[in-house]
Amino acid sequence: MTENQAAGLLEMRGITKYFPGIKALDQVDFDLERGEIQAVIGENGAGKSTLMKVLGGIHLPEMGTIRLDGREVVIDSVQTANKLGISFVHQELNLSDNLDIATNLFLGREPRDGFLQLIDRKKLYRDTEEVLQRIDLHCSPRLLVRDLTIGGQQMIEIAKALSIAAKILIMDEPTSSLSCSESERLFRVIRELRSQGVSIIYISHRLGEVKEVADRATVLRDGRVSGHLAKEEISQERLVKLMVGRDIEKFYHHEHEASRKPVFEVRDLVVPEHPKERISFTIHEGEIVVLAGLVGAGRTELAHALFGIVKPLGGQILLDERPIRIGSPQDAMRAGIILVPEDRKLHGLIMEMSVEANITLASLDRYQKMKVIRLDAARAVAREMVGKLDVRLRSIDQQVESLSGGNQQKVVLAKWLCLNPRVLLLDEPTRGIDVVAKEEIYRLMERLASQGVAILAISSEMQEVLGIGDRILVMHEGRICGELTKEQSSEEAVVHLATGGK
Amino acid sequence: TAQAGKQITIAYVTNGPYTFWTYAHAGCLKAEMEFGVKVNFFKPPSATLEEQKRFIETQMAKGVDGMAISVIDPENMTPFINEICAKIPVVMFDSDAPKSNRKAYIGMSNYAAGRLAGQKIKEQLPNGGKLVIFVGRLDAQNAVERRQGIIDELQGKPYAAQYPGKMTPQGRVNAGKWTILDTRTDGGDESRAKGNAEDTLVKYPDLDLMIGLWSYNTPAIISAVQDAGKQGKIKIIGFDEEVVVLGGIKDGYVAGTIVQNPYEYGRTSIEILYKLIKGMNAGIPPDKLVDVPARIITADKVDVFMDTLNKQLAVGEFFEVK
Amino acid sequence: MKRIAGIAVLLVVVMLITTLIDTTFIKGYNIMNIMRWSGLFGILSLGEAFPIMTGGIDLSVGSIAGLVGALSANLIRMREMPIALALPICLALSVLMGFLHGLLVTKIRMQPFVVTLCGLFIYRGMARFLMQDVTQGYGNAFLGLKFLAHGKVPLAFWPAGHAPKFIATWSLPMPFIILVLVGIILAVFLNRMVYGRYILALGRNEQAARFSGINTNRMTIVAYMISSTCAGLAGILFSLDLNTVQPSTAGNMYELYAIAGCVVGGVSLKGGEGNILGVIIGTAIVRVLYNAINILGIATTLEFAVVGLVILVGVGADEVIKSFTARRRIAEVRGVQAKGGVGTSTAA
Amino acid sequence: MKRIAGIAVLLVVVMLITTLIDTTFIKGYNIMNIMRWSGLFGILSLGEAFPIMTGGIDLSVGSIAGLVGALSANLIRMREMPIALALPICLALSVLMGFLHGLLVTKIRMQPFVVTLCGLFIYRGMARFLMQDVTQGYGNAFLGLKFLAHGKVPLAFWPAGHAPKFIATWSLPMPFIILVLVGIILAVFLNRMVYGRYILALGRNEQAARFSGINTNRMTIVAYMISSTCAGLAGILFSLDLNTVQPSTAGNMYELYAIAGCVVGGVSLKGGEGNILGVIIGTAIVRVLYNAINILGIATTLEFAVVGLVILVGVGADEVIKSFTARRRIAEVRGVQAKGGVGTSTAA
Ligand SMILES: Nc1ncnc2c1ncn2[C@@H]1O[C@H](COP(=O)(O)OP(=O)(O)OP(=O)(O)O)[C@@H](O)[C@H]1O
Ligand SMILES: Nc1ncnc2c1ncn2[C@@H]1O[C@H](COP(=O)(O)OP(=O)(O)OP(=O)(O)O)[C@@H](O)[C@H]1O
Ligand SMILES: [Mg+2]
Ligand SMILES: [Mg+2]
Repeated sequence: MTENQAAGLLEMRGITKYFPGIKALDQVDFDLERGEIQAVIGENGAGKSTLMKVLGGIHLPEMGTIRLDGREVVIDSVQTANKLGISFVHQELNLSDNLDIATNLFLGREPRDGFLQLIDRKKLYRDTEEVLQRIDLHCSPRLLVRDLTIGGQQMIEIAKALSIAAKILIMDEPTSSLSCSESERLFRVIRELRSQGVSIIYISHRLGEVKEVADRATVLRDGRVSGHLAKEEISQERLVKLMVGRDIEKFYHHEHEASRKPVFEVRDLVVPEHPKERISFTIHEGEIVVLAGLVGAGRTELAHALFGIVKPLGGQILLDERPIRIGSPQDAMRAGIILVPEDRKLHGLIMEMSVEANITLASLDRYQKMKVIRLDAARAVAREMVGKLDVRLRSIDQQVESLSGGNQQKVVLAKWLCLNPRVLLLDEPTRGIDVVAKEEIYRLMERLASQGVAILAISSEMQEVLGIGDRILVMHEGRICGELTKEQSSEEAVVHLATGGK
Repeated sequence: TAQAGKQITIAYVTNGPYTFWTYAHAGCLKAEMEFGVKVNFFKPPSATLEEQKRFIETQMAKGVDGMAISVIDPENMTPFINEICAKIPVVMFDSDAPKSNRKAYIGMSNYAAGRLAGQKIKEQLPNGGKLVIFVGRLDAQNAVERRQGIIDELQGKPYAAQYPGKMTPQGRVNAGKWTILDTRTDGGDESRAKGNAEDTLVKYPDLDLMIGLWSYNTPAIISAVQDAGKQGKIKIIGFDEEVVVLGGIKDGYVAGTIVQNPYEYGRTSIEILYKLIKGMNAGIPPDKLVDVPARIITADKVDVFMDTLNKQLAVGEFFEVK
Repeated sequence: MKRIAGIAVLLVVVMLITTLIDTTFIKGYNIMNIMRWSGLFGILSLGEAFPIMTGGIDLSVGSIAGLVGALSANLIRMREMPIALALPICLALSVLMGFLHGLLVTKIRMQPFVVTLCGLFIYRGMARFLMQDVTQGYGNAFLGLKFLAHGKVPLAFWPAGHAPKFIATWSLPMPFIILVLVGIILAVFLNRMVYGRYILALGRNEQAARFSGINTNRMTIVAYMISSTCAGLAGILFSLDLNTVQPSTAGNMYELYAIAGCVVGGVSLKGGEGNILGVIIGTAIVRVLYNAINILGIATTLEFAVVGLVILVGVGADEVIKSFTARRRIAEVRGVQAKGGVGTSTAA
Repeated sequence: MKRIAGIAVLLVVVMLITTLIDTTFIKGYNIMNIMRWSGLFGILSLGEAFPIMTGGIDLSVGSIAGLVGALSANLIRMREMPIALALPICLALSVLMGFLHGLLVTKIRMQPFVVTLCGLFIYRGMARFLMQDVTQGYGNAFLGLKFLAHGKVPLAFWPAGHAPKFIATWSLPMPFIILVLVGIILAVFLNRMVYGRYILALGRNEQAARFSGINTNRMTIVAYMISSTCAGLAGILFSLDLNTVQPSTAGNMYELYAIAGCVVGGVSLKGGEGNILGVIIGTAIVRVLYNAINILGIATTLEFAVVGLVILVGVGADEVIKSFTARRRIAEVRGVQAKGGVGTSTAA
């Protein structure tokens, strides 16, 4: 694995990183050349983010050297990394949402002038507009970041990284909340950057993307490099084989019969963000319906309304053909409606609590007697779910915070899937999850469906949209503007509807 | 000076939110009725100078005709007080600023009250003994004066009516036969006051006498002594007219309490100011000191005393002393 | 658990040092006093812990203790209300205040700091206004009621003067026993019942707790009610123990002591973390310190400085130790690896 | 901006009501007094705003004001140190205290509440110990120095008694002028220089700020230094104005007033939000309230209750209004989005 490269831009050698109780990186070598897009691939918890954080000055490795332009460097802080020309889009969002877009974009490198080094606001907002133009974002640079959806915020993060004239641009799952059209915009820009000589490290679990943009791929497994693939060699099968060490047969198979018995019906629902639109749809017993759309189409909002997080302004919800009132998540859960939220950091997990406490939090009522928790029962369920979803961890008492992003997402799923719902609402359920685990999750969804659960899955990943549903609903600006059966569905059809085409 | 017909308004400014001032308030109300004046009565909620000053300023803005003040820091506040004296007649009560241009001082100095307590200590411990002083804060003028009065009396310094202005440092003080082992402060916190009393009982098993300088100190001492089962073995002297203390005097385990006469502080201050404003003879002695003597209440006087208190309080709508 | 061990060590060290300098410290009477004070302040701290665990704070506990303490004395002695009526009224008032705080925090979404800061001012004003600044107390009567604050328990079962010597010097003061009872109830609530988890969860991440179907508003309100109820209870006990309640000062700064007890006891002010035993030990440390200062005859002027410094060093050391153990665990892993042990470490 | 308009309205309303009931309120002398107090407390609040904006808090400002105020009087009067030496020493000490707080918060990662709570205790103890509980003051001398606290500015340029009448009744007190100067400096720092943005950014999301290459530790330390320096400055001015510093009480509870000023002025205790003008108006509201209570002759026993209640209602109303305007903002944002922009929403 350690071929002697000629004058590469970056050489990382023998990087070893420990976390309390775990060795996250084990003698990893990594090379990057000028003007290439290199993908880093691996299962959840393989060490991709850790490796990048070492490069980005967030973690100091216990062992190993980093050479940049042939010179050995010690990257001991984010500032150092910035000075060396390394910029970073993190897997998790890192914005100060109380400030506006422009301030966030240029935080730490504001244009200043004059004797007092005051901020040159005019230039700041002008520059911001330019940057936003570049990735086709048309919004005011004065918008507060908290007014953006997750997808929007992710675009801002990306814009920020792109606007830094960097030598190396690290992107850790930049597209996990983006739909295909936003992803396309991103690819266009990074190709442009590559032609300007910028080197890009690209981490993603969407293997299709990897094939599309990457010039080369490095695969990590259990903290070690398990192989490199040149552009021509990149294929889903080979990547997966290197990731997990064995062949995986089949993806996105979906063959079961949904009955025609309506379980969950939404009639003329009005959500506060789009007070002019009325939303109606039905999900039948055992049916998996996918809700597709662009970032900000209003899918999350709809899911929140159905789960009682936000109060709808009007409309009716029927469960098993009887109208029900959902004023709060408790109401929803009592009725058997469950939402797996999109934002795991904000809505899904209590980061500082243990895996066990997180998994059992929503279902605690089942393991209690007179409100006293039966700990053994709770722990048993947590263990079972961890096994079922293949969450990689040391113990169920570990803090969720110390899991890798994908494994955190699995905990989110575990938390709600142990509830035996009647209606399951999933908002971007596989965000950040590796291909192999995704497969497991699809199986689980199918199993639930075959038990009669009605499932509504929100997804932005085209393959998923096309692969898992019996039916596809497409949303655009708060309205369900189209419905596609499995037979009608195609990438073009979905994109056409999602962008508002009639 | 007030025009005829307009009601005379007088500001009465005390130094803290203590029960003590309730009696002064009653005295003021009495004087209100007697002289047909209006009294703006003020107790600084947290006994700080800032609050006192703020109130005085607002009263000046409102244009009162006279003012009575129990000054928190006599020395440093003198310039400020003189600014007021330049505009309206001012008297002091309870705590004096002798160098200011005030028209009169009503009361007996806390220093003299301290001397009185010192005499009582001598009487209780004729053969000498060890005692500890308890007080809220030692940077409060009345605490400094009372404590100094006790020390000077025990050390046999010649009598003076006013605080001579030198404070004996904290810690152990020797005074002939008597030893003041320590002065413990509690910052105005009753629970600390009791804790201090308890801990002192532990630290000095051979203690003879405990004396509390602020009103809540003596109840705290009584409570601690009772808990330790040392009633009667340790002599207690207090200041002010707390109910528990008066009860203790009745029951015989408190030797006595030194009381001032806040009711008269109130009534007399208003009377003098009223007369000054009206241009009448206020009967102020040449040395400007209007004596309202402090007394020591002992078992023989306690019933009469409680009776008087209740009569005084009957003026306003205050709680009865039970 | 390590956390508790840490502060238990701190407590023992402070006690040991004091004893070595002056042995009167461990006299039965002194220890009993410390236990009584720990009982009184401990109840305050235990209550305070709950709003803090929800990520909030309760600055009003001192004022509530003052108001309720003054009121109970006032009702019972001045207004001659039967005890069986007066105490429930006082406690109900305490519960109500917490309920209001909780409502403002959850429904109007006001910040807990603001709500309870205003509470601090308002209840102090109420106490002063209702009592007309007149000191309240129970006089020399109501010995039965005062047993709650003064009673010493094993001693109470012997006819006067007949208790064995060791019990006479070591018996348990009632406030401590009440603290232990309150502690046990709250520990079950926090550690064994679902509510404890709900409170800890919402303290870390309220949104996530809400998405988990927890009625976060209700749990938050409950936390403030626990706090104010404990404050009221402590207020009554304080008034019985001290027998003088100055409406203007009673309970002043007690919120700071309550918070200090929590902080030393390992309750994180960020919310979501805390345990009952730690809070009790934390309170005891502060009380022992105050006692030690008196026993050792340290100038009272230095009192605050000593207490502040010990808390600072105690909590700071804990912080340092925490980051130390994290590093040690890394070292351990490296040790295992070096010995050629487990090759990989990510597997479940 | 809307926020400021809101509290400005509150301020005007309180002033108007008071004036309607009793016109002495708007007498020049009274207004000037209010301005002087607003100046003194406003400096405290302005400093306090910075730690709060970083998501922390500074509970020690009252004790610092007390300690530094006592020390300056002590050095200048008792120890007869030249003013030009004593004042810099006092200010340097203030800066140092903030620096220490910042260090403990950033390097040891202690919680700001704990660090500054301990500071509250320690500095109080230091003040009492260093002064031996003896009240400090400047006596009748040092009139030049006292000009800083007592001076009335346009008046100072006329020979005694010759100032035009309107100036004589309306001139500006020095503390207010100092407040305005400090306010301008801090406003430039907060709004026009990069540091303000850094503080606001890290107050909301420290990690994000750090990942943006901001030295978050340094900015946090600076925030605590601003706070303690303002507290020290205010302490000196307080001591000059009151001319009496009781080491055990001077500055007690001022941290609460400082925080109240910030909160009313729209500084969020969650961090990341705040503006200078708001804080000044917020402080002024509290001061006007205290003044109005006296002017209107409301029982002083009720003082605290009134202040608490008005703050509660003011902040509560603001919260309610905010949730209204938030909904309006969504509508505006929707407008932008309709033009085909990036996804937008409101945080729940
Ligand atoms: N702060 C931390 N403390 C302890 N362990 C950590 C920490 N961060 C990461 N780890 C562990 O290090 C290992 C590698 O994690 P890393 O985040 O690098 O994985 P990843 O390849 O990025 O996975 P994913 O695709 O899920 O994001 C995991 O086992 C994780 O649990
Ligand atoms: N950062 C955030 N904080 C809180 N809520 C958020 C955030 N981001 C998104 N939301 C939620 O998402 C909803 C709006 O998302 P919307 O439904 O418009 O987009 P979407 O179609 O799900 O697209 P996206 O993929 O960007 O989430 C809001 O109602 C809000 O509750
Ligand atoms: Mg990762
Ligand atoms: Mg979404």
